[in-house]
Amino acid sequence: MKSLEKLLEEHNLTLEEYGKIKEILGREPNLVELGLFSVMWSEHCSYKSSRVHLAKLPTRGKYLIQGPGENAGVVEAGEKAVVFKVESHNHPSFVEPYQGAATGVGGILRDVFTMGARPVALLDSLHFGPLTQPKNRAIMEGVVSGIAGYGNPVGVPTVGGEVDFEEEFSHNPLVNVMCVGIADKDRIFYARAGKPGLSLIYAGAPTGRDGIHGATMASAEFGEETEHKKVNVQVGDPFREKLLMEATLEVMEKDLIVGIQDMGAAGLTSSSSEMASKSGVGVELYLDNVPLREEGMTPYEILLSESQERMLMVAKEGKEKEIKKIFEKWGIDAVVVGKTTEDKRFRAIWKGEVVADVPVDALAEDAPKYRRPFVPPRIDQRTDEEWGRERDWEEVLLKILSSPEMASRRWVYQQYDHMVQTNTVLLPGAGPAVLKIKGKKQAIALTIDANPSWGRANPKAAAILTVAEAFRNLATVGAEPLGITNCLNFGNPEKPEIMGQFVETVEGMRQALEFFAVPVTGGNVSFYNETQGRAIPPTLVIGAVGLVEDYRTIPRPERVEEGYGIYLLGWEGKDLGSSVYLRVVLGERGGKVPEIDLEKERALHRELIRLAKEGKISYAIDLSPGGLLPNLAEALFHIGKGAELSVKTDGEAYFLFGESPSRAIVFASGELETEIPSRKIGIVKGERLRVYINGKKKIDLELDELKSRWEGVFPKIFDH
Amino acid sequence: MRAKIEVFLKPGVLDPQGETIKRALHTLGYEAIRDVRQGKVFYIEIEGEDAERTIEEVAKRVLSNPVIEDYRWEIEK
Amino acid sequence: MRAKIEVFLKPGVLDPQGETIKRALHTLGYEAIRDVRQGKVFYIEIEGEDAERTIEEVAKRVLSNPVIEDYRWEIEK
Amino acid sequence: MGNRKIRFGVVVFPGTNCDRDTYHVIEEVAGEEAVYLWHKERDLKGSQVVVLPGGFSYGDYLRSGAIARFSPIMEAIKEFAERGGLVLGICNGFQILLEAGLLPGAMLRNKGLRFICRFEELEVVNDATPFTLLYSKGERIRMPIAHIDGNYFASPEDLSALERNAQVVFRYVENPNGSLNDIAGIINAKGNVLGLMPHPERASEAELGSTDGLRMFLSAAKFVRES
Ligand SMILES: Nc1ncnc2c1ncn2[C@@H]1O[C@H](COP(=O)(O)OP(=O)(O)O)[C@@H](O)[C@H]1O
Ligand SMILES: [Mg+2]
Repeated sequence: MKSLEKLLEEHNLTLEEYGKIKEILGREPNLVELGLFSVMWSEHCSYKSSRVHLAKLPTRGKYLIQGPGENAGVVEAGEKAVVFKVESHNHPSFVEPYQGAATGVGGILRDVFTMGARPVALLDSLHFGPLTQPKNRAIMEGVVSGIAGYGNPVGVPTVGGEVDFEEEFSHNPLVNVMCVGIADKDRIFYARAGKPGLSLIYAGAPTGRDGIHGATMASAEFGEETEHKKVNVQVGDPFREKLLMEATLEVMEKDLIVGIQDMGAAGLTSSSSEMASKSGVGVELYLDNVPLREEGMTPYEILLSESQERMLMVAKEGKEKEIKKIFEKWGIDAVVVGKTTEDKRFRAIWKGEVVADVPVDALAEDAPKYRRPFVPPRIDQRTDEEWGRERDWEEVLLKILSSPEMASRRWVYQQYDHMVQTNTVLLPGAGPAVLKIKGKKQAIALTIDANPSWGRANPKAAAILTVAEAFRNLATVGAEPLGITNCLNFGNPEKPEIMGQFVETVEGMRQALEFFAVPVTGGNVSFYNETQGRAIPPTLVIGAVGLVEDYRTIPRPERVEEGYGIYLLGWEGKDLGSSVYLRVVLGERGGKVPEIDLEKERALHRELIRLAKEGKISYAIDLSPGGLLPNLAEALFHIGKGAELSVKTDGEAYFLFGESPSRAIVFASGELETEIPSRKIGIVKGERLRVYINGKKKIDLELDELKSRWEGVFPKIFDH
Repeated sequence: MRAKIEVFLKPGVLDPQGETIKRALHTLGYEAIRDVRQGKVFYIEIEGEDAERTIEEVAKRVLSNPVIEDYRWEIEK
Repeated sequence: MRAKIEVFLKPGVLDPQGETIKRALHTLGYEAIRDVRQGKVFYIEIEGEDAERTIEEVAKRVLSNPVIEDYRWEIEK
Repeated sequence: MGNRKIRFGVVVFPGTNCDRDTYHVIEEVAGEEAVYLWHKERDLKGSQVVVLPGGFSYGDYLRSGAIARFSPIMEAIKEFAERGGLVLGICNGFQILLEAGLLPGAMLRNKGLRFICRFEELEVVNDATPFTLLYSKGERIRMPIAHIDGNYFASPEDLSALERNAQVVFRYVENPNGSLNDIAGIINAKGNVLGLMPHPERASEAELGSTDGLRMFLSAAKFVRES
């Protein structure tokens, strides 16, 4: 027999937690039961460190249909419902980049179609270590092809995302994937078990030993040992996922089920116990009925397996046959593996014996909640006159555009099928993704944003800035935000400094969302993103969904013509701290993050939305990381024309490369009248980018040359 | 010299391709087929003294993914 | 019974995967490697009398595409 | 009878993922009639044009199109093609037609080994097929590609036959994947079975960036209507 200590360590449970389990059961748990508690009480499944803080986030809004607590959130978008969520797959992607990222896509897709929505889009937020290291290149290459390798066959376009590089991610990359689906408002499905006596139907891939303890793995740091142990990697099967999706949607359309949940982390255990607990019933599982892929699997393994592409449904009375028939048509196995019961127990039966028998609420609800101690993070307030010194701006621009930080992401998104389903009105690159809803003039605008370099300097301000940036991004196509989803990526929450970062980030997100009156509809928390004690910078990933009233009139680069005016809207500041400029050009990290005034920020969004709706502007871009000049250059690449800028400023570096928020650049044919500060800074002209500052010519470069440098960065790194 | 390197999935690792091919073969009436697993094979022409060491190294470092795959190789001639 | 079927590109058919691997290996300093060709290998468990005929048929009809590929197989045990 | 709708059969294999897009374009944009054809069926439901849409039939496992070609529906499609019926294979549909031997050649992995999704410029090489009546020879058109196995290969004999008989219908202006002779689309010798890697259904609505693909559906409908 193993010592209790060893057993608990393997199950990532503390002695106190073990005590609580004994108290609940009134006896010692057997090994299977210990396994159940271990996964269900893991950080990943129970949110034990984050719950008390997440509860502060605003979850009401005028478009909200379903907030946190289900597989995905739901908002109203015109006549339809939009279902969306973001999920992390950081640890698996570090262990095996291709499969880790691929199965991450699979998991988030299931979260969305489980709700009755047809997935229409994927977005990915990716954070890697610097590409100067071969290992980081291999991870990025694997992750990108993994997302492509899963999303493309399933036929859901990957329409947006971001890639970012920071040293800390060398030891712990982040792979966050968001999925968006469209459903009928009155046809949303929930993780419910209904009443006692209903059949539980298992559909999808047979169960193997994949990812046993995946949830507990995601709830512990990587030490040297874990990295070598390379626990059972889950392999994705996008083909089966596609069939599972079609069959599930068909079963839903025919109204044959009471509730449904995907078998993600903690597999059969979490899906069955969570559905039952929510509906105040129990479950009895017949493990002998579970389709198995491997010989000799134990009840412990069957209950904890995280094999992919599996669903658990609660059938409407007497509909079992019909359900099976639909799955059979799609070539998917579907079998009854249990039933709901009166007694609120979670009971598993194997070879005629009860192998686990615990109160179902104890698994799903009674996980400990921790108010972990925290200390406020150190805020980086540094500024330096030296940052603003004048330099050769041509050289600087070239350097920034040909850095991985600002380079064209085409190498990435061209590997993703971003056009399948024929809704993609605005292709990747030019702004937020815009997807039309078939048969309607409305469209949804989607964006995913994070800024770990701000997070490192000031977690709370970073959260506010990130939310603002996401909504600013939506406003450039005239879209109002309907709701957000988010992923909180942090180090080890048992460390007070990390917990401090977390608390501040959530608080920043809360403030910003309350200000904008936009709800959180769900999200994900990923802790323990550290290896050998080195944590990632706090990284809040915001996935935002907005509504476009009429996709035919959105501002877009194709509308811009020679001679159009270029206007800078909003409020200028002197913000070079924690900027791309600082990192790429001066080789410095950190520094005071930009100041933001949310009133001004909102005024800018309103103005952008008004100008877009009234057709006053042809194209708009928000000023995000990189600052004015690199972002303007990118806009010109999309437009395919040069420009002549002529500006007066007393701080060239700040003006050209500063990252002050609450600003946007718009292109308009006539004179532009605005209700917020704006100034004309140039016109669209010729094939060169010329910049005159205070009357002196500072930049004069051929646009094509700039563009090919900008586009060539990733191909040069990855395609030799 | 000519070497052949086979790279195959570790036992227990899911092989969606093999699975799908097996099912297709059953539909085509090849019911006697119990299992299909798919792997890769590399045929390498190599020169020099150190060929065996190089092949072992390349098989291990480059051609296989130790997380999910095993390999074996032989010199053919 | 266990059969192994190898499917490989015909001589003369360009192999983009093999080419890329060869280039990558050269970059990594394995200059001694002259050529790399990539193929597929299928490990098949099969029962019954007729195994050899089935394997030949399956290899020819299903597992390989005669326009670009050849195959060979052996019974392993 | 001139304005009677033409019925397009849109084939659905397990893993096909452009069936709905193709159906949408035929019905909503081209204004013709579309019906789905399930891979297990043998009945073409009176289709006058059969379209094999894009996607990943059977996950593209083994080889793209290799398993789909054994489907019952393919037997019906072969007969239909032999009788002169119009068959259009798009992307994975093209790969299936190659595997099924309805068109010559085979697909290899893209030269760069990566999946490529982007608009490509194509040259219309043959404007005399039922699918290209509404294009003109030498015209440059824009359509998206989205594939990883689109590197067209044929034996030297097949290739020269294709060129000799004007069976090359579309060529890439800039070859994205290594295809021999820049081939993007070919037709059979009889002139009724067309396969192409680019996606005409993704280039059928102005707001998606091009309407050059719509003419392919309209052309096939016109051909049927007038014959
Ligand atoms: N950062 C977050 N903000 C808001 N809600 C969150 C956040 N993280 C998790 N949630 C919500 O907590 C609930 C529990 O997550 P769940 O979906 O059960 O976990 P899993 O990530 O394993 O699918 C979900 O409703 C989820 O949306
Ligand atoms: Mg879930």
